[in-house]
Amino acid sequence: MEAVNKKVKISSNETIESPWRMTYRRLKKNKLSMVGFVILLGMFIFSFIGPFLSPHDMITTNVLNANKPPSSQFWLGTDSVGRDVLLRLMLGGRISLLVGLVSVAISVFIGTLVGGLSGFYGGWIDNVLMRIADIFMAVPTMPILVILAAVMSDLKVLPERRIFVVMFILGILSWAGLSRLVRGQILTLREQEFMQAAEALGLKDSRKIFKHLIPNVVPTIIVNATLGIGSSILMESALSFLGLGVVPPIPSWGNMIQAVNNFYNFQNRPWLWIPPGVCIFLTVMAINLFGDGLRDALDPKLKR
Amino acid sequence: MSEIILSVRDLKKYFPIKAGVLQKTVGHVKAVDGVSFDIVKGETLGIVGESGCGKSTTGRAIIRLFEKTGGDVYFNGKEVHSLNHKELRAIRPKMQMIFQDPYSSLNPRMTVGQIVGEALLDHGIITDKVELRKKVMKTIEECGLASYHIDRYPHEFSGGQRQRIGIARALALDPDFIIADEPVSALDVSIQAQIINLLMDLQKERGFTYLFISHDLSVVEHISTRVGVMYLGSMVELANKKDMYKNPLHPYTQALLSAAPVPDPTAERKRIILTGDIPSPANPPSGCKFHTRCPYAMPICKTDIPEFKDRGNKHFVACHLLDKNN
Amino acid sequence: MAKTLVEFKDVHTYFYTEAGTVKAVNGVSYKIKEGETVCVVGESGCGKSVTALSLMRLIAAPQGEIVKGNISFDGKDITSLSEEEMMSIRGNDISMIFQEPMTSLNPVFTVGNQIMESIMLHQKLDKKQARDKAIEMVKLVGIPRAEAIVDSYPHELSGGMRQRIMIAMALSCNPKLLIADEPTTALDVTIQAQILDLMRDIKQKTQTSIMLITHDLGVVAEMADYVVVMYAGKVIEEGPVNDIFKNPLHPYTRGLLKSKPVINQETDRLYSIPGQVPNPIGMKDSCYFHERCEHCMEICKTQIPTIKYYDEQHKISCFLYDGEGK
Amino acid sequence: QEAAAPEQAAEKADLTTQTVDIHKAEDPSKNPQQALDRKDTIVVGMTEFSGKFMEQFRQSSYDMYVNQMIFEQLVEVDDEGKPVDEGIATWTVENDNKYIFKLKDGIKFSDGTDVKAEDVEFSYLLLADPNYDGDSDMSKYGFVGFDDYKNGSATSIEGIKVIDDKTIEFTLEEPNAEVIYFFTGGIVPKAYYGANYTKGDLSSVKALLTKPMGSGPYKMVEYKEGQSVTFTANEHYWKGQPAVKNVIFTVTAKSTAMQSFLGGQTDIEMMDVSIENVEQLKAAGFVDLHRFPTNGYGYLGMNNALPKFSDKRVRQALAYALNRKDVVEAIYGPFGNVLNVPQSRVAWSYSEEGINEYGYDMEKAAALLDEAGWTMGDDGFRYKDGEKFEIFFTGMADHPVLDIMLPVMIESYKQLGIDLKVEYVDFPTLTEKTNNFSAEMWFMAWGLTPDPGDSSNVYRTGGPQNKYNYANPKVDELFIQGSKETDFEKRKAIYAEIYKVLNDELPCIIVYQRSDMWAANSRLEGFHVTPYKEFTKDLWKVTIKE
Amino acid sequence: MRQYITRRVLQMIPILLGLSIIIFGLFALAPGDFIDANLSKNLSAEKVAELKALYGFDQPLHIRYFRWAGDALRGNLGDSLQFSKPVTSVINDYVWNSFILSAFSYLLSIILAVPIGIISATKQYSKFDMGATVVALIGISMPAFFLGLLMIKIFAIDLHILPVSGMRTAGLNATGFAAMADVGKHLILPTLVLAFSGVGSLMRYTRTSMLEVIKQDYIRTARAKGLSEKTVIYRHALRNALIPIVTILGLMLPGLFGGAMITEQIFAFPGIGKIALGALSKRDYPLMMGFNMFMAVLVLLGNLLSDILYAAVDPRVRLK
Ligand SMILES: Nc1ncnc2c1ncn2[C@@H]1O[C@H](COP(=O)(O)OP(=O)(O)OP(=O)(O)O)[C@@H](O)[C@H]1O
Ligand SMILES: Nc1ncnc2c1ncn2[C@@H]1O[C@H](COP(=O)(O)OP(=O)(O)OP(=O)(O)O)[C@@H](O)[C@H]1O
Ligand SMILES: [Mg+2]
Ligand SMILES: [Mg+2]
Ligand code: NI
Repeated sequence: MEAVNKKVKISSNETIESPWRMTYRRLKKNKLSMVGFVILLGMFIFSFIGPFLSPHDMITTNVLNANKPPSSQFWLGTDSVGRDVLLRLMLGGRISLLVGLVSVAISVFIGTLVGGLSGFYGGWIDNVLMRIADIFMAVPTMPILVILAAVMSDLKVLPERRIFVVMFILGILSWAGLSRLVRGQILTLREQEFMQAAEALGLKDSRKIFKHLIPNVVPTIIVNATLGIGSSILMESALSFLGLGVVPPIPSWGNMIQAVNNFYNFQNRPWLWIPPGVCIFLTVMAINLFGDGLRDALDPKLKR
Repeated sequence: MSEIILSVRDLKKYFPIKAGVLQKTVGHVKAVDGVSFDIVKGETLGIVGESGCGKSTTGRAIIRLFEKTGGDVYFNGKEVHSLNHKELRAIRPKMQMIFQDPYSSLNPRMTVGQIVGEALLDHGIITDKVELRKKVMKTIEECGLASYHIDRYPHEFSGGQRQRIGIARALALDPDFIIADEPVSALDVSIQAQIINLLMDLQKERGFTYLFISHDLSVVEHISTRVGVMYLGSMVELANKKDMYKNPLHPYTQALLSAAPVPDPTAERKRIILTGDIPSPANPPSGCKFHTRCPYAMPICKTDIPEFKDRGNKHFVACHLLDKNN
Repeated sequence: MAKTLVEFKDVHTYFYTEAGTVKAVNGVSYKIKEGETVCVVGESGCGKSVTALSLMRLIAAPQGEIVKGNISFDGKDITSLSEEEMMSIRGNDISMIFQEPMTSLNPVFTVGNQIMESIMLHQKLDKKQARDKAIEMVKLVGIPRAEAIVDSYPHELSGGMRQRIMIAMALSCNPKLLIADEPTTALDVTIQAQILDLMRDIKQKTQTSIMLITHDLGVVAEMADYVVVMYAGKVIEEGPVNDIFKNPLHPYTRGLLKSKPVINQETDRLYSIPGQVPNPIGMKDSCYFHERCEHCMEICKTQIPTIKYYDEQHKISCFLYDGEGK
Repeated sequence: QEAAAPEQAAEKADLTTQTVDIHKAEDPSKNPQQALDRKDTIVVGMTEFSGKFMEQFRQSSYDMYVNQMIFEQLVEVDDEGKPVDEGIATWTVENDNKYIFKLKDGIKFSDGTDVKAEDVEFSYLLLADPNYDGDSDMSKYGFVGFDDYKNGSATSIEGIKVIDDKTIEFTLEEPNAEVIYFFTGGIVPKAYYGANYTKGDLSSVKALLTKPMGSGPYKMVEYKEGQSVTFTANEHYWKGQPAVKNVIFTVTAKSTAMQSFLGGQTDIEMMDVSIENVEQLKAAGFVDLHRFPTNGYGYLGMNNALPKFSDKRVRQALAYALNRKDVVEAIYGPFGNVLNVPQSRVAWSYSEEGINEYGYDMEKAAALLDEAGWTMGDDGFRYKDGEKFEIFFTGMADHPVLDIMLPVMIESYKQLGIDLKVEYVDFPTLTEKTNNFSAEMWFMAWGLTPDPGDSSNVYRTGGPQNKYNYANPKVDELFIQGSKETDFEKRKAIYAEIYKVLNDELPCIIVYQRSDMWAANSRLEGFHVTPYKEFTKDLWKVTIKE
Repeated sequence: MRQYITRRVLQMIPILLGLSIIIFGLFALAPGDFIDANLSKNLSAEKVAELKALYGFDQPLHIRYFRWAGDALRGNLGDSLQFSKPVTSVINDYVWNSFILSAFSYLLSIILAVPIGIISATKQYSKFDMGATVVALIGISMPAFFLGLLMIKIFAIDLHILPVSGMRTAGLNATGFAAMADVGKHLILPTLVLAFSGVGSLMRYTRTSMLEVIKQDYIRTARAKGLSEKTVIYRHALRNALIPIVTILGLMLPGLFGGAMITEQIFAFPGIGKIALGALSKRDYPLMMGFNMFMAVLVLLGNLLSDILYAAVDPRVRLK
């Protein structure tokens, strides 16, 4: 009888920690992820607050001052119409950071959702969802973007907003790969015994998917997101030839690094492309470090 | 007559055997091959039997973790396998299972608190976080874990502790009926005793009904009201606990009882040694499935399937030997 | 007198977790002699498996670590061997049957494959021979249709079958030491008897030592030459099997023996040791059992008892016997 | 090393008096070994080929270079773009509407057969085939009987008559000054291309597109899709054996063309003209540079039908406010010029008479806008009838000119009180937008032919390429006159008048004429190129110096 | 299984049909057509109308589609407008070059990425792991054109050991082995560039999924058997970590034939990627249609392949 009647005592000052807080606390302990976080934060400050501190402005051009190497007036030199590279770098970060995050967030959201549903339910739902994913993968993105550019042009959408629409659409178009990754892993996870246990408890499907299965796929999702942010920052610039990148006078990192496309710049004007290259790399690196930290924080077996 | 809570009729579960690159089905493992029994509310039916004879499969088929191949399962009068998704979800909390494998049945990324408490949350039984945590703590303590275990992950526990998490998970829901698939085999005797006492206390207090699968004959004897013996996918003997242990009728049951280890290093052991090939559930022997190993096998055993019938006092046995005598 | 094969000397194995350091094994010393079966019993979670894993040097890094003490095997100090040297010992000189048969088998390889692997590695057989040997081993552990079973995947087998696969794997290479971590919990008594016979056979034939971790006192009674009782990371009592069963000294050991239900002995309620295992994190200097002990004295709350000889062979760690032993 | 300032980098050559500026290699000893090792082969770098190796069907200019190696035409043009009889025929004109061509002697296709009048007829009949889908538009010249052939059942065109093996007559319904340039199309052997040809089914001809045969100095040996075209000397060439036996046109990447040239992998390549490129090539020491004005101009188009652009003062203001000189300087350094008339400064019809230069003048621009009723608002933007002066500019991304001009435009127009909003689309989208007049302002470039009459399509009312919605009856009338006048001096005067009107009314703002530049390895002797004469014309004379 | 494959293959038919409609619609909706894209001043309005009629651009969309679909069913994908050649032969001209390039670079990235990912996982947070991660991230954040130029500068210009661009040396009349060696030399740089960005992502996926697996109990069992660390990792762990890798490989299949636009451009490599891009910017409808349908088939096949491989890799996966 002892065991049954034993009083349950919860000391009153015990705080209940939510999983989020716990993750956060663990993240804080992980040095690398904090380094990543600080870099990322720095990038945001650099991009969103930095421009206010610059003596230069984005619009003024000075052809005579074009392509000047770094000097005390222009810390990172000037571009082909004499604008300050540093200022453009800061402003470019706004677009690139937002664009990377927005499109990745969308594609991760849809990809995880679809992959989760598909892998969990299997059967015809899986079949239908995966065939839809197939279709999304098989439909060429370029013509869609060309059409999009034309439609936005006809509707006179403000040019500086278009890039976000594009990234939104890209996010919507690019979830299919992740959904297959998620589904693939869930296919094996759902056969494990703990899922039978969850079934026996009569849990809601949503709980089974999002509390039981998805957390086990989170590492893959994190990798996908990290890779995605890097590539969408670069993608933004690749889109420009379709007329979908940023428009002047707005800069973006992807756009700035295009300067390297000219061999002469590549060899002789490193100040044009090294700074955006470094920024992109640091951002991707930071997100990756942060992602790794998050992964570890979420991994119950790896805490020390 | 008391109320029948679970009624299993001729339950069958076959697994396809796949072979080759193209995974063609080449045969079936008849894991459960026509099992019938009733369980009365408030009783404990113990099931023993050779390993691999289909005990777990029976349990899983009952709560529909496997789709049955044939037969019916009535829970509180409803056929479990014909319920739709929603109805099934609704009866799940009333019918719980404690899993045999204590590790793989726990999600490695959830803490004990989440594992034990989530069903309560999910079914809307308890919604308040603090309340829930209290309830979870109470439950895990009842099951012999400590309240400080609540925020740990399964891999940090020993095998026995994990098993208790599984038990707590099932008990937290206050089900009417629990299938306990070897719930105590991984526990040390003291905890085992504690859990068994707990199960029995709960049964007394709340009228739980158990289907108790175990290899430990002494435990089964202690907890059960009736005991069923399975062999190769079928029930060969089903009787009142006392009848079964005092007067086992089926040769397999007799062998089983004789093999039980006694916790006394000096005790004398007289085991019935079963000889002969162990048959395969993919290709079960004709007639009485036990005839290949039965010390008393007769010609008829090879050809005719013995009838599973009442040999008096609700003692069901499927054996030709008894038919002869009668 | 037989030679000592394994000696644990003041082994400490800790796990560093968020909540704090779990002193899973906290100063364990005992010996296993050649050709001897040592049974380790104790409360679930008391560190039996971790002791065994320490011997295999398979403690999950980086959270787990052998922090102190040494373990000698066959004259070598395990804790200071290189990884390569360990590799040649594992599976060959020492083999281990793990507690969780489901998660311990690789889900993507057929069980035959997994058995063959160590045969091929340590016995230098070719694929064909290894397969034959694997089938033979599977038959030996009493699984029907061995030829087909070797081609099945772990998830297609019942709990008991998986466990027997683990056993087959461990026995296939004639080790000097067999560590069996609850090898028969999922097995029915007939199979269990068969497996125990098998182990005894092997022991007799090849002078294999066996470290048997189990909860089943019946098994202990049948198999053990020597018994080690652990509690909360420490050895609290050890001695030859007869001494332990006939004259258990430690209150915990006594409780254990009392808890076990015995066939055909009706009891209303099983005895269980009251209370909980203390939290292994931040344990105070005291007898770890004192909170649950009927004979608790003042000294028990303030000092850790040390293990001492009670008579020639029987060792005990309890203040009750201070002065009694020698 | 540092980019030298434009002033030091290159002296500015006046290309109005001289068509080609040649810079000779200063240190030929720097010639890379890889080039020196090629004793009997010239490698020319190109961007891409479509494989339409027949003048009748070709679209890209790179295909054109290939075609010019292989095919020859009745009429050639000189450095100013005037027709001369250096082609395979001489001609006489009767009544201003009948052209009689006499094939010169000894002209053979590369298979050794003679070039005959029927080959000439065949070459032109292809253009009249009902299913002909090439660019050439034969209908506009008014050949007698053209319609009967194209849309009727005639088996030949009445106006194209083979007199004998060497003589062929082309008759027009009325005189046309432009038709003489139509005879600069390549002549193909009928026996080869026409073997399986029936009117209306060009498939057998198209099947031979990648296996061309003509009478030019070289014949094609091999075409590797996307990689190279290999030629070898045509031993039957009527002007004599080409000096270098093998020529290879190889595909290079735009971004690394310079590198493969400097490394000696190519001998000849057209290079983008920029200060940096010129400097690099000069520094290499072994490169001959041939630079000349491009046949074309870049312009800012405006939809004149839009209220904001309908007033010519507004258009003029926009021209004044754009510092074209600085922009052109920034893009092309000394190698580009601000242009004010839609014709190449080296063309025979070029005239600057009475032309307003629209020099950079913000005050004048502001005054013009004020005059036009666009008054400055408090927010720094101009308003008229409550409407803000806002321009949606449609451009193509990654355009070297826009990359520099747009930031400048945005800045200047903002100063002027105009909000210039930029959007980018891809090229076909831009053309479609201009086609249906939904673009407000855009940037494009036109290529030019020696014939000034082709501007009519662009500037006459309702002209197919008049996307500015520009309409001026006087201009229309002058274009008609120009196309009928066969006397070159008189024609020139007519076009000078047109240019004056356009310069004043500014249907579009012409921005610049840039330069083309061919780099040739100095080991090649006799390389010759002019604006109207591709390098291929005289390639057969080129020799390789030891 | 056979049934599953048959069913999936059969399902491809309606999907491809649907896709063809979608893709056709997209191309038709894209502003501008072949004639706009090849803007020439000489074209009169009548001539433009005539050409549009010749190409069938004046027909209503559904008629155009059915005409295309009808021909396609008979294996005729039409003629490329740009090349005046059957689409199939245009694709055939270029796709194999791309295939060779992609095949080599995929091979290279798999050979590099999987082991690096594994070592990174087994030695998490070691110097090797950090180094590999940094290199992988550089690969991810570095645009292909940049990397291409860098390689060209180092190997072709400064060191003069490899050609700048193209696929064959112009004017080299080599045959047989020498010709192959020549192509091989041209392939090295583009292969490296392509592989470099591929390695990064594949390596990251391998690393993550290995990290999950190596903590499992069965890895402990494998070690307990005395297997060498290599066997434990490469046999026992890798096999369990393969699911995401297999997915990625399935997703890579279309890329094997789809060409790499930017890399091809930088190296003037005669691949299909450049052609496909050109087809879009020139609005060469038949070529775009043909190429994209070809890609669509590959996408479907790639995904089918990975689905089939799942079952082979992990017997617990049940395909239905
Ligand atoms: N990876 C780990 N991280 C943290 N704690 C651990 C870990 N593994 C084991 N422990 C702890 O170590 C203690 C001893 O565990 P061990 O597995 O040795 O118990 P056991 O005696 O084998 O019990 P059982 O009989 O139930 O299997 C337990 O308290 C357990 O919680
Ligand atoms: N998913 C499956 N696929 C194929 N065969 C299976 C599957 N699950 C179980 N089996 C087979 O069904 C039979 C019965 O298995 P079950 O797990 O019910 O045995 P059990 O009586 O619980 O045994 P144990 O006491 O060992 O747990 C076994 O022969 C097993 O091989
Ligand atoms: Mg079972
Ligand atoms: Mg254990
Ligand atoms: Ni000069």
